[in-house]
Amino acid sequence: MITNHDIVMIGGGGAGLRAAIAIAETNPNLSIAVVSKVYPMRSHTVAAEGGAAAVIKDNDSLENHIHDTIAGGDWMCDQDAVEYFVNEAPREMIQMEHWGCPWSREPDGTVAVRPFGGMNIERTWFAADKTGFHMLHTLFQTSLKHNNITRYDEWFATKILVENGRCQGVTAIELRSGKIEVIAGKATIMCTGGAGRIFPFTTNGAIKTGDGMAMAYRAGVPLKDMEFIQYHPTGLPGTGILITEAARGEGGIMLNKDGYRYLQDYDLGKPLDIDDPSHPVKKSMELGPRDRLSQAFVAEREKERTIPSSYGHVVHLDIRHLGEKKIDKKLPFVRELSKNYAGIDPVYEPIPVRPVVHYMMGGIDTDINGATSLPGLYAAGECACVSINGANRLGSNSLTELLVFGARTGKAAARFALEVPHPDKNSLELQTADEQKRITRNFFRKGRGTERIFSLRKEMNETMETSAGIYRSGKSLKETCDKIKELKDRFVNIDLEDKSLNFNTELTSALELEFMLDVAEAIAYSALKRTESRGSHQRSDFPERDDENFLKHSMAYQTNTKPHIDYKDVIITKWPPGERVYGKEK
Amino acid sequence: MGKKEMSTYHRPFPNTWWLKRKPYVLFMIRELTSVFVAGYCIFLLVFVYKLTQGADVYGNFIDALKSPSSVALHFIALAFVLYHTITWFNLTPKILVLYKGEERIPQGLVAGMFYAGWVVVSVIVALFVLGM
Amino acid sequence: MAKSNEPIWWSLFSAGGMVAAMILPVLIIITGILVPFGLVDDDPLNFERIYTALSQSYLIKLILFIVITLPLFHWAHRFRFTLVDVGLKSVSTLISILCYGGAIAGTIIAAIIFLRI
Amino acid sequence: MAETMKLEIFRYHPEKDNEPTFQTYEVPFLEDWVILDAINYIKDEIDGTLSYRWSCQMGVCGSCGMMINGVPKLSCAVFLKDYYPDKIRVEPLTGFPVERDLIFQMDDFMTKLTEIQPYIIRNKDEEKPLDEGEYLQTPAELARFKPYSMCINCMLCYAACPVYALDSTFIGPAAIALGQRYNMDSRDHGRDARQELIASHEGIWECTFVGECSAVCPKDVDPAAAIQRAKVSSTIDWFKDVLIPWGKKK
Ligand SMILES: Cc1cc2nc3c(=O)[nH]c(=O)nc-3n(C[C@H](O)[C@H](O)[C@H](O)COP(=O)(O)OP(=O)(O)OC[C@H]3O[C@@H](n4cnc5c(N)ncnc54)[C@H](O)[C@@H]3O)c2cc1C
Ligand code: SF4
Ligand code: F3S
Ligand code: FES
Repeated sequence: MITNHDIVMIGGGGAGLRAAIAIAETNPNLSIAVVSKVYPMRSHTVAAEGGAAAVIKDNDSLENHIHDTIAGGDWMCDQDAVEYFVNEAPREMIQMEHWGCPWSREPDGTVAVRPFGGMNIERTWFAADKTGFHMLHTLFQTSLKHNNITRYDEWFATKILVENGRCQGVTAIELRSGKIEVIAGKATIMCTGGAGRIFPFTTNGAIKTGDGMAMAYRAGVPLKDMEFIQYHPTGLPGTGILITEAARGEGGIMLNKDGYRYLQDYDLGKPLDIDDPSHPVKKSMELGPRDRLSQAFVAEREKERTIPSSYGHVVHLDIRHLGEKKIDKKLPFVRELSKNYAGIDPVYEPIPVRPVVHYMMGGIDTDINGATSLPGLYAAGECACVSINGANRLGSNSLTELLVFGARTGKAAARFALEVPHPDKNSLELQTADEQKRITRNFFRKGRGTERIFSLRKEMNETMETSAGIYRSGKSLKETCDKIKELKDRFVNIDLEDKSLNFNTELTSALELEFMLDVAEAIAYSALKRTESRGSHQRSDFPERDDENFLKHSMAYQTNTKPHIDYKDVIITKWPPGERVYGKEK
Repeated sequence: MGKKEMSTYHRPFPNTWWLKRKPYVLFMIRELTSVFVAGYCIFLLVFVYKLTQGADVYGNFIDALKSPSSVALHFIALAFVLYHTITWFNLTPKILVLYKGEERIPQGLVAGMFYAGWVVVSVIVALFVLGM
Repeated sequence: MAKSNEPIWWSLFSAGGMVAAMILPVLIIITGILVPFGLVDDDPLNFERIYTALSQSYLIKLILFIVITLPLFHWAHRFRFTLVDVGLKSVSTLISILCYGGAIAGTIIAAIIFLRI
Repeated sequence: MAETMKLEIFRYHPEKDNEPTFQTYEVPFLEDWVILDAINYIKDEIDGTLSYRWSCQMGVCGSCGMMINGVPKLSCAVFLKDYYPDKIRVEPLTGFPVERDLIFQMDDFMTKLTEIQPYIIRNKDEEKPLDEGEYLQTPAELARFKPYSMCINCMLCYAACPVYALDSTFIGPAAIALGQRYNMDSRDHGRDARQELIASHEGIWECTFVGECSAVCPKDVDPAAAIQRAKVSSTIDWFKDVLIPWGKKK
């Protein structure tokens, strides 16, 4: 079976839906498909809490936002992309407002903004502390208005189809029936989100397994800057559930086992008293960027000033001084989550937290239009790397990125779709038959072996945590490269207990594991080759930033053996590399 | 959307569903209070009818109120009607969702208003029927 | 989608429910406990007293009429759905006719009786 | 293994079974495990053929609704310790056809959600250009619809509503609450458009106010209240129409 559309979105999260609506609005005659392995409103955008950045208030300026973003990214951002992003952000956020997003408001009815880490002024729009949830549902519900959007809910894409030198769609499994079909499109946009599940301890949901990155990688498209992985400094131990940065934006403080605000020891400025009207000071202390805060945790741990818990060491995030009323109004979800999953009420007790894998700065290499090196293939959202996040994303830039580049990529893909001929039906069907055979051969043949998905996944998680954590070293990265090779070899012997078609979640877990191994490989090799420290990539054996050799994007290409790592210049327009300063400005 | 109908399993939903969980049982009791409400209204109607039949007939009727069966029926009816009253007032805040600025007026307060009104009305009715 | 006539039944149901909740308990206490057990002075329900009250005041008559008839509609609506909920959906039209018909009949009878006072 | 616990799980496989069966698994008992952790343990370590939905593990994606001892719950938000040491019975949400094991089919809801038009509808001439900025909305105006916007589409309310189980033509709690969410938004003019469905028999009038939808809702959306309030406003509409027919618009 083959179904034809003009544009196919793989992913129904924030990026995919924004792209779909952008196309539907610009050209109601185009047929749009949104393919998603879960119902769109289950996409992990739903979990984002803190907010989305865009300049809207008079005391702020675009220039400020640009500078914060570039410095936050340790000068690894492409500056043309950042400039476009910051300029377009307010429009996109207002568009969300017009679609009904329940932004929190000031008494006069204008949207409210809050401070966020690494930003020099409050510019983060929020809907209490369920911003991603409200944005995703607003987008999803708005998409229902357009009847030229066809949804493929619970369809799992497995492969990008390339024919005649261009991407012509994907093969996908309809989960309920188990059948494999072609969803053909003149243009295809990957919006499959991040890959946090490669790591054992992450804020990411079960679906964030890097599928789109791996599919593009296999289709010959490079993955860019994969070594940059963001640890969020405040996750709940055990579950990895995120306690949003907004908790610190509202004035929460970080304490070590002695109740000391240890961040002052790490070049992040001097603490102000919590009663001081100027607390919290932007871009200082608790409002420093995430990479620096997570690194500070590791240092505290080494000094044995952290607090042991049943899930490793923690520090305390204290928001008690905000008082019950403010917590309930601005951070109700933080309270709900702490009560349910940590068994403490943050109104009365500090919250135990530790750094947790949160976000992939890298992803499918695209230009400023979201186009990849493969004609007809586009990417947007967390799976893509345009790159505005550089070596360290600033909190609350990502949700805005979904909108800005979701829309732009959607429009670019639509233009492309209007120019190319229809898909090559026959060869796509042949390719699908091959994919069908591959899956049957790899997973359904009897007596393949004895490897279990679970144990391979666990070993992958462990090796990634040891080598690609907050601090890395050449030695451990090399071991991990070998380990991943080994796991890939062993993957061939994986044996599924479930040989059936309908909703075979064991099969999808296996396919996801296969995707993750590819992405993990790209991460480990890119990290190994980058012999400098920058942003979230900290090499204990190369502690300095090295602009001369590494002010460049890493580009990982898949080959038959190990990945090939190449480099591409960072686009610098007006903001030459400088020192990242926190806690000292002004 | 190309979604083929496939064999799904439809679980039976027995007509005795309301016995399966306590909230459902309570719901059913709440619904059945209406029978006692109507029953008592018919009693009132008979009461008025007897009034139109003259003092003797009416007098016999009032005497019959003292019979144990009448008293027993009244007690049962009272239990159900009180259950009706309580559940009814407790649900009022779901219908009357009131705000003061940003804050929702607490549900207990809304229900409380009805309870207070109930007391007042009851006293007035009692005074009116019994006294004056 | 046909415009529904439920609002009429639902508002009668609600009004009846409110009247029943507010007024019936105290009346039951009077006719079922206070009077039979002689807990009140004299005999408040004596013929003279009640008859004069009703025959001389249209207002009292009207109030009593409403107290009797509205709860009938409360019953009709609730009971109709109770029957549907326990699985009689297939005969729901018949149920509606019987329930609301019953309440209307009760109202007409009440009207006739009240007019005779 | 120290302490353990038993889970009795509903199994149904469309290719093989005509009738569902129950399968009992023994899992370790851990103080801080939610039921979803136990089910993931089964999938990973005991039986790879068990199918169910989950993702966020933090009660916000709405995938993991199941009947836990007959009560609809988010399996990532209830703890084993609340049931220990008794056996826990896990079934797919009631009221929906079962696709496989704990996976129920929610196509019906998706259709209804679309029909209720859950998006801002504005009078043609009143759309404000983006350059003119946001629509003003005071915190008080926001508070009016905010609770109804918290719905995660988890379907627990449908599973709790006997009216829906008896007759799936009923639009049901969450869809109506989402309709009301937009009706009460100060930026919206779409009430009349939505009213046709909401005020129909299948809309609000089938609801007998069982109220369990609100009792099980994990996000305090209170769909029962949304429905009853819609009954009031639809009734007001109806009387306006009947009593002052000349006042009708259009
Ligand atoms: C807990 C948490 C809190 C966060 N808070 C913030 C915040 O406050 N501010 C901020 O700016 N950012 C935040 N982020 C980051 C941000 O939320 C994410 O980067 C962003 O939501 C990613 O959106 P997306 O559309 O790219 O992907 P997702 O929302 O993850 O969507 C991916 C989509 O792809 C589909 N998909 C994936 N693989 C396949 C496949 N093989 N076949 C078919 N479909 C597939 C999925 O079904 C899904 O629909 C947070 C992230 C997390 C995890
Ligand atoms: S109303 Fe509540 S129970 Fe129903 S789907 Fe929404 S969140 Fe779930
Ligand atoms: S449980 Fe069902 S009957 Fe109404 S109040 Fe809720 S929808
Ligand atoms: S897994 Fe997302 S709500 Fe339970």
